[in-house]
Amino acid sequence: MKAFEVVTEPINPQLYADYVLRPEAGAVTLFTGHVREWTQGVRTMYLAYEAYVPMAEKKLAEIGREIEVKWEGTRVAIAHRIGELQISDIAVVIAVSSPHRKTAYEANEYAIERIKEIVPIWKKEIWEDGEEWIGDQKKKPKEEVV
Amino acid sequence: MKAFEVVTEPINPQLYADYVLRPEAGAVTLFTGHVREWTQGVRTMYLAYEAYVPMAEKKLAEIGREIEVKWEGTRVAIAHRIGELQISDIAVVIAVSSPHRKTAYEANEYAIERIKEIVPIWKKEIWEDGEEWIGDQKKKPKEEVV
Amino acid sequence: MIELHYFAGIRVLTGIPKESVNFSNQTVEDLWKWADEKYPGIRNSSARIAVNEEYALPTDVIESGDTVAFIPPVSGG
Amino acid sequence: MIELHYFAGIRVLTGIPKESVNFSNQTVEDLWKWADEKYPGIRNSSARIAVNEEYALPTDVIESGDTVAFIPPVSGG
Repeated sequence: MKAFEVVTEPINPQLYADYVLRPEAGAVTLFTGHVREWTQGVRTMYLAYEAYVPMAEKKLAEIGREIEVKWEGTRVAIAHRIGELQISDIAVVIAVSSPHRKTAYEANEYAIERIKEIVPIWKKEIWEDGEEWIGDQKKKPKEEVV
Repeated sequence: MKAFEVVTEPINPQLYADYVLRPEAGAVTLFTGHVREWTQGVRTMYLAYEAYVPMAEKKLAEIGREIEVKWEGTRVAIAHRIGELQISDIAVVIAVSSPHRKTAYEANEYAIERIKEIVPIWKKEIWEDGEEWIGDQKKKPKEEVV
Repeated sequence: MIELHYFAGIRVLTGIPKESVNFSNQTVEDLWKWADEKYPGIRNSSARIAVNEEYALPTDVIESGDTVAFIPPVSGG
Repeated sequence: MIELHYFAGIRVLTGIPKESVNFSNQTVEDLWKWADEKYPGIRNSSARIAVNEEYALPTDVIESGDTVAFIPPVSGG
């Protein structure tokens, strides 16, 4: 594994938690983002993620550096999976260790917000009756929603 | 495993993350509290945790119910280990799943704060030159600190 | 008879983890007085009392058969 | 020559994932104009342009050999 990576195989979150653990760490937060079946009344069949892989890994590492500067003593690892993901599959894992717990929560939440801002990864939702690449506009096939 | 338990063996955090995962869950936060080597310049050799086990498990379950009422759609599992723990060992694991990520972070942090308020579990720190049960007072053997 | 449990720093103070004592139809406040006489300083320890695994108020009544625990400030996590 | 990469919704619009085009010593703004002529609507897609894996400003100059990517609004996580 790399500390900041885009992968195509199922994610084992424990690897990333283990990576960030150190004797100085009193707290580790591990966030996993999963494919959710229902979003605003629309049933997702599965998701397809695509990435601009080299840039995405660079941006993930950049987020890690931002965090390690912003919150002293933290250590970060992030992985995002691409390809077809089924309901409950892990799309993203963020592991943060810190001497103290408050920082571990804050820094972890910061990471997911930044991922959603700057990392070139895209999600396509596939419903029973259509599909769409999801971006800022968050369009949904309104007429087709049951 | 039980969703709210006090254990004596090493904690496998993944069990608790798996327990809370559901098709409705878009986010799972997993917090692990670890034995930290250094606290305010004092080196910890190891920790010993003691619990009033039946009441502790009852209070952990109560925290879980508080969360599931406060944040709709969440599911919670918590375990705390007792006995002698070495540096980096997991003392506590908190898993929270939620449809949305913000709630998963908030509810998880709420759980650890509540554990520190109401769950009858005590930590004894063992340093090179002494030991003490830690409570509100947070005393340290000042003269002996190098 | 009631069963008394002592934990952590309180157990260090009492020297024993538990004991059975004759006590019934008296309040938590009464138990504190009894305990502070037997174990001087226990009342100043910031401990709370739990009756049958629930934190109790000073006015709560303890019945024969109850399990009572002295809960020093907790420090889990 | 520069290499252009198209992703997600932008790739649906262009119909191809990448192409090489003759382009050098011109700005990102110039590339936008060229692209919008070839792929009408691409400019209104809220995409950003990255040059050599870094988000670029409209005034940044693109050199021969650069790798350029059209980055529609990201939706990872």
